[in-house]
Amino acid sequence: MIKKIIPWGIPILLLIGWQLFTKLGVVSSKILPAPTDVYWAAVHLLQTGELAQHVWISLWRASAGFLIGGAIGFLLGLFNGLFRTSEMLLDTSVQMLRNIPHLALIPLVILWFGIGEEAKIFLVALGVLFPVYLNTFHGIKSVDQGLIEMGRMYGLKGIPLFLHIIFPGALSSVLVGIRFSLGIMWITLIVAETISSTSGIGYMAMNAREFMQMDVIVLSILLYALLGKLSDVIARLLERRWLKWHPSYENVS
Amino acid sequence: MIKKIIPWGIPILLLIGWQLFTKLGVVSSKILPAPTDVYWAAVHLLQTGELAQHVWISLWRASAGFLIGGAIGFLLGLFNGLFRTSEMLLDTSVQMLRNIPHLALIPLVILWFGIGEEAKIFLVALGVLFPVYLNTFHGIKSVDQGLIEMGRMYGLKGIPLFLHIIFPGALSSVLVGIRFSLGIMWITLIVAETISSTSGIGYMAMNAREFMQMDVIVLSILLYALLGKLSDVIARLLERRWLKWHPSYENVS
Amino acid sequence: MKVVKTSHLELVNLQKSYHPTAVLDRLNLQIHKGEFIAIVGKSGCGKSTLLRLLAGLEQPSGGEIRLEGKPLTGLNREACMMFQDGRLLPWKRVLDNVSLGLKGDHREEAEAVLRQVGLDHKKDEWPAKLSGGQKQRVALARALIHKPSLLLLDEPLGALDALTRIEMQSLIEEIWSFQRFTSLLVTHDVEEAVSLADRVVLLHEGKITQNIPIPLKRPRKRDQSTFASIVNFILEQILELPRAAQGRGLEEETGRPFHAVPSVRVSNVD
Amino acid sequence: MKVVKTSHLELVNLQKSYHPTAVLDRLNLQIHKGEFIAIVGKSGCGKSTLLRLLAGLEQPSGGEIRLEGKPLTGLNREACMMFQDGRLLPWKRVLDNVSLGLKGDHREEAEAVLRQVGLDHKKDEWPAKLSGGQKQRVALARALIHKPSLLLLDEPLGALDALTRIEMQSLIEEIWSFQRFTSLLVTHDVEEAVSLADRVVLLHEGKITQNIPIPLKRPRKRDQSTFASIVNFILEQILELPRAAQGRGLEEETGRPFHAVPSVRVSNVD
Amino acid sequence: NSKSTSKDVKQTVRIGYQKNGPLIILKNKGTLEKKLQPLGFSVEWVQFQAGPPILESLNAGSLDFGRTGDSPPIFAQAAGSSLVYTAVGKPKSDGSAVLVKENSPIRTLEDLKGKTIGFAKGSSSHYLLVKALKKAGLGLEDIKPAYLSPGDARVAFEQGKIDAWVVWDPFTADAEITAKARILTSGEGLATDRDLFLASEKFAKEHGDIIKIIIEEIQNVSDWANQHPEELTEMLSTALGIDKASMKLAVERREYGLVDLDDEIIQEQQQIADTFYDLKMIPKKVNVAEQIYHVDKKDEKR
Ligand SMILES: Nc1ncnc2c1ncn2[C@@H]1O[C@H](COP(=O)(O)OP(=O)(O)OP(=O)(O)O)[C@@H](O)[C@H]1O
Ligand SMILES: Nc1ncnc2c1ncn2[C@@H]1O[C@H](COP(=O)(O)OP(=O)(O)OP(=O)(O)O)[C@@H](O)[C@H]1O
Ligand SMILES: [Mg+2]
Ligand SMILES: [Mg+2]
Repeated sequence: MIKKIIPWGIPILLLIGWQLFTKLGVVSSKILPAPTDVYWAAVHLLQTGELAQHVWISLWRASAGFLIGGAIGFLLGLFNGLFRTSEMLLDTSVQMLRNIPHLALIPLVILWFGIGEEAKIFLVALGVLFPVYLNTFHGIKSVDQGLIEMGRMYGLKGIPLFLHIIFPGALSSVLVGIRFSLGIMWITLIVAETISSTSGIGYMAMNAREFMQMDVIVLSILLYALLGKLSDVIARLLERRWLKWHPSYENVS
Repeated sequence: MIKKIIPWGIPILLLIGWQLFTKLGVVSSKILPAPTDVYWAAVHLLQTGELAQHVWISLWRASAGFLIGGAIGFLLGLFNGLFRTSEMLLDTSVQMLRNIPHLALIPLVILWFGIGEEAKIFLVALGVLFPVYLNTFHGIKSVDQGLIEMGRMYGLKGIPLFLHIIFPGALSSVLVGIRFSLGIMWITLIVAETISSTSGIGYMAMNAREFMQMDVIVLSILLYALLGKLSDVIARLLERRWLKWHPSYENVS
Repeated sequence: MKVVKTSHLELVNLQKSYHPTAVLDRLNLQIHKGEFIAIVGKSGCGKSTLLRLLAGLEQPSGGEIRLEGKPLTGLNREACMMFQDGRLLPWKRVLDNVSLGLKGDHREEAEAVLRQVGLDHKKDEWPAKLSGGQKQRVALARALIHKPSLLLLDEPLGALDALTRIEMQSLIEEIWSFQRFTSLLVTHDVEEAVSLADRVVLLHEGKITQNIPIPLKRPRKRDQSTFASIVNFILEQILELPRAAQGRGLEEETGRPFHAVPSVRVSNVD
Repeated sequence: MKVVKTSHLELVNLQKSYHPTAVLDRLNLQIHKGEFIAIVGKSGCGKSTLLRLLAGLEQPSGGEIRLEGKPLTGLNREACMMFQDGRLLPWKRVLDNVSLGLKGDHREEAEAVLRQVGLDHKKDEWPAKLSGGQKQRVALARALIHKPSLLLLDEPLGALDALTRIEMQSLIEEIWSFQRFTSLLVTHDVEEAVSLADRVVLLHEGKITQNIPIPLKRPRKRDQSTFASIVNFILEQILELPRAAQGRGLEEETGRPFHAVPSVRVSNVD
Repeated sequence: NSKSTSKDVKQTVRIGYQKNGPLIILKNKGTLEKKLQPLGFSVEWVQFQAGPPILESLNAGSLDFGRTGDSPPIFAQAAGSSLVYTAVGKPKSDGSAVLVKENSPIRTLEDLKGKTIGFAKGSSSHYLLVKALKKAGLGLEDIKPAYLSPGDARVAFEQGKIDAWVVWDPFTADAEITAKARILTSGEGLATDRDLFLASEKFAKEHGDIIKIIIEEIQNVSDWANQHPEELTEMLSTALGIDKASMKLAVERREYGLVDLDDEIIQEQQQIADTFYDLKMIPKKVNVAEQIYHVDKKDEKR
């Protein structure tokens, strides 16, 4: 029981400190609203149904982009990890693309995809692709060569070799990539949703930023934090399920 | 020799295709400038010394932020990977912070750090922190427990245990984190350099976007790609140097 | 007077070197179909390397391996190897480790072979929870269930106690005599070599220095006097080698008479 | 008539179970300072578990271990263990693996011990490039250089050929007789146990079923007749156990006379 | 011009709007849709945070029509974008201002020398600041610029990270009312800060009739807005999330409506362009007159 509470200790302490800080008037509440103000903003947005709508549409964009980008990143990582030729051909290009900021790309994205949903999903997919790629690639590269040899000796090749040996061996690293890309997913969305949006958490946050609705800004930050925790919990559940053979993950709570 | 060229095959092919594409007028050069136009823009910016100045100041911000954020992320990852209590206390908080987009944070950053260099360096540090953290944490968690046991048996504890066993065991994963964070570093900079900047590549890119200077936009994208490749080359050199015992990294070119 | 048998495997001037040092130096050996060969030799003399070459996991630096007359290139699909270090998949339970690579449902078969190696009660454990010898027996079970036409065993019983060891030896012999695959067994236990093999090959400094047929009937009994004298003869060879072979070529070895066990014909490197 | 020696280690009702199954069941044993104990037993009987308990790497489920009278909690800082699976650091070259954990400059010492295990020519190799037996010898070298007051060896010579094995045995004996640390050696080779140990402890189904002092003088010769008869006696005990111990408690074992080697006094579990 | 009149072909006109200005009023009133429906046109409203991305989208062909402030089109023109000016709003210089804190020692424009001043780069405030400084005999090089979007600048302003802030309504009004800001100078006599309505050249060429209707409707909602300040205040303060009191002030000091795109207006816009050229913010001189699309004269031409 107590173990379930401890991880929340620091967030809760911060919250209390913040409430005191603002209510004592150290900064103007116009600039940094108190948690209670944020709470009321949330209640208000919930009642009008706006919040649910924003979260919902963002979730849709996020998952579409995540699935596309994650799949491509995973496959690329796979091929480049498995085949030297493909690594030689593609790795340099991927590494070059990796560093291009989404924000700088927006003009080109508008050119290619217009200003509709495709553009947003493309950006999310692009953002998600690289962490998945990099960690898959690394995971596959570090699978014990001895085990692969063994599998080949026992008649595994192609897909069975991959399913039984390479994938499970790379899994813990792939999961790190997924975990990270779940974060990048939300971060990208805020950029994607600045392209001509009227909905989504990113829109909500950026709009609030333009019009300095500090309570909404803080609300959206908290929302991101919660979503972060949520995707982390999911990733951990997967880890617990898939890595139960691994002594280090055995007792992860 | 040929092996050195192949990785550049796709980028070069793209470049040629793009030049043909634009010069044949399939897209108007107002929308997408030809590589040669971009080249001239680069030459122009180089001659005025602007480009060097932008790159230089960005490099400075990037490295300051990278060092600070990388160090914090590494230490956090270390402690959370090594000590259950610290993991319990901090991991949830870090995972929550991880997902907050920089863009949404800008109002708060201005609140805390003002509009000077500190704000920019803080943002870069924040961006760099998480990939380093996550991969260090994962790396340490996946160090072979048997080797740690062995080390303790042979009288290692504390820092020597870390230096001789835990760190080398986690290194390949840490390097993935560093590689990734080098990318995030540039990506964050474009956001950081929208806060009241008059210099830096991010400023150059966003400024070009506001003023629709497509040649400069494309130039900055290329610049990011090159910087990406550069940091990748550095990471690979480190890998070759530090992981030469690892059969999978042995023949990496 | 040699009986003409089909030659399953043939090593022709086989060489392997890891950059500066030569590990195997122009080996020549013929192995017949269904034959059981034991390979003995000092630690680091190249036994595992030889098996890896036969499995096609390494490419020779010179010479070649002929598999039914055809030179071996790439992985040897007929072979199955039990590695010196076990190599169980940590993410598969014992039973799944054993049935790895089998097509179709082989659950019962896998359970049966696990029972034979005495580990049916561990079938749902993770490998990380097994003892050293248990891991080795799982690896052995996995090699035995595969019914290859060439079985390569690299010190399969190194971590087992005397009793379990003898049980496993009879298991291997039983399965072999039933299926008649060609077998190569690397072992450091000369008794084991003599009790299982048709021929014992002695590897020393990259060369085959002895190639001793074991003419004993099966099942072999360790308390037979011939058994003991063959074991002693081979041990002597091994113990003598460091002094004997130094500076001396293989040619000089060739004519050496077999004093200790006169009833046993010795064919040297063929 | 027992000579009163300082008792270095004492197991008192030591128990260890991995969730459903009990591995070690109320062990009692006294080990004197400087004594050399060999532990034999079937694969999976808990030998490694016992060593891990003594090293403080596992905590007992019941009973306790007393180290010079004080109960052991946490890591045993006096002990040094050679693990069954070697555990070389893949990122350190052989020499650095050997000198791991030593304070100060021990390069020469490490080179000397590597020479003793016959691996000075491999001192700058990565462990991944060593053969199975070479890895084991590096791990042995590492354990021997540390000069602990309690040395735990878990099948240190399992992957070695007969000749190298004997060389390593004399090396261990030599270093032990010089430094007089307390030694526990797990082995599946009864001859090895008899040639090295002051006492051989037989573990079976979680209990100590035999505790046999070896009264032979050192250096021991394998061709002595007493040597052979002790080995045979122990082997017999092991071979008989599966039948004999089933359903029978330790109490019934206690009174068993030692037929095969009458000149040897047997003290059972003390 | 048969294309736009044929009723069987379903077509859409894509309009980019921001959360302030007449277009959002037009969207909320829903009158444009009614007017265009008989012509076989439907309307797609696309919201943007700022002017430049609207022009970006116009240029890329993702939009047909949009509104921005006075400066962004100049940059677009300098970049060779093929857009045309179709209509111009009335001046709203009362709402644009240089703000300082109530108790700030800055009393005159001359006091701005050496101070840190926040404004959005390339926006109408940028131009206003240049003009204000010029009036005091200063140049941009005499102050420390802090390029910030309105929301970020507000935080910096309240925290005292910038000494002065150049911004437009409703930010000006909100700062005056809730952040104790003092107007150092408004845009009066310095810059007009008009709304500009732009269309892509292609759309203007093909669908002049549609543009004409849109502009008529903008004029209509502007008239409505001028007559119904309370309703407008209500509408905008919900849309922007800004205090009603602030919004009221902003609404009251602004007059909605369009003016003729005559030579005087073109000259005014050309002056902004030349100022930015002199500041080296655009690489080449632009000629505003080249890109003017005259709705009314169009029928006569054909
Ligand atoms: N971590 C663990 N979790 C569960 N069971 C374990 C664990 N470690 C060992 N065991 C079980 O405990 C028993 C004793 O293991 P141990 O490693 O001590 O055997 P051993 O005597 O060293 O055998 P061997 O000679 O084969 O190495 C085995 O049955 C093993 O499966
Ligand atoms: N990948 C490698 N790179 C370099 N040298 C190697 C490599 N693999 C093996 N060697 C060397 O080749 C020699 C033979 O190794 P091998 O593993 O075949 O020995 P072995 O006969 O199996 O010994 P053991 O009985 O100890 O297992 C050893 O000296 C070893 O150090
Ligand atoms: Mg070997
Ligand atoms: Mg063991």
